[in-house]
Amino acid sequence: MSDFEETIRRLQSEKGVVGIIVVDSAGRVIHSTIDSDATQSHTAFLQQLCEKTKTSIRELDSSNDLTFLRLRTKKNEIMIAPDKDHVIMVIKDLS
Amino acid sequence: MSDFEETIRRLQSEKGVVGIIVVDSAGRVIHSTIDSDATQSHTAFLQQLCEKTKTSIRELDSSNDLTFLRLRTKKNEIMIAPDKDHVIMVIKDLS
Amino acid sequence: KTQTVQIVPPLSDEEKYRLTLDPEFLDSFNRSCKVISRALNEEIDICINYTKDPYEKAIA
Amino acid sequence: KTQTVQIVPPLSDEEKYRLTLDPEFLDSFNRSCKVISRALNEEIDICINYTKDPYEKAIA
Repeated sequence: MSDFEETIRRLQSEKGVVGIIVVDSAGRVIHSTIDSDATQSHTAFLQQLCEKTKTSIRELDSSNDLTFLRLRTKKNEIMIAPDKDHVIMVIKDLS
Repeated sequence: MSDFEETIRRLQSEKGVVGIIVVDSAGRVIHSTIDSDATQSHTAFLQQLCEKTKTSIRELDSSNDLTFLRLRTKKNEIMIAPDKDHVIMVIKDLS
Repeated sequence: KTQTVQIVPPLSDEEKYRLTLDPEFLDSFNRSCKVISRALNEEIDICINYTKDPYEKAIA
Repeated sequence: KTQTVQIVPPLSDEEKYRLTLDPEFLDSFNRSCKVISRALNEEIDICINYTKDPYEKAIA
């Protein structure tokens, strides 16, 4: 198992984690622990959200940058860690 | 001082809080602790973000709903609590 | 850069005042503030020390 | 409902594999995972008990 797979596996074993998606800066999936359709629908929405948020943060202050994004919903929590080359999205179930 | 003003004042005294904006569901400012221009620029961006996120969450699952949104940047953290009639945005400085 | 702006007349001072006295508004407002207060009082900073430049915090 | 879709060819299995072996990628990837890990391990749930319906959590 590669270092990458080991890290994914460790993250996946954290309490409540139901999905991990890693995309590159073009929105292409590098890795996903959920099925293709779910990956597609989540990626489309989260990628857009992330880009829009990043842009707006820089518009408000050109020296500032987005480092983390957390969406809390009734059923789950979605954590988005954007980096220069990739974005990691983790979905944690709250039940 | 009204209950509302008391709550705002208490929130404002929390460590790091540099701004509190309360808008109604139409995006109109109910209260803001920062100047008019800053309120305008922050409201425009955060209101849009909030709406887009809410819509996308419901598209992914019509029985789910957004309850909290946290943006972490290099310089600050923006917390957005959407409710059915209003949205509260709190900006906390990280320095 | 084009941006769609919806022109909504701002709330009058009286409208704002009346709203902040509304029990139903205050109810959900206070509930949201409790959540925010908890988030503000979190002890652990999840992002600390995880920047490429260890002095980035000081510079920012 | 219209939606702008950017057609980007997906990464090939080989491209994905090579990327996950890249030290620079792994470096920032691990850094992001540490932040996420901390967030996942937070003890305090800031939203708990603050819903209108006390049984909403069970229903959801």
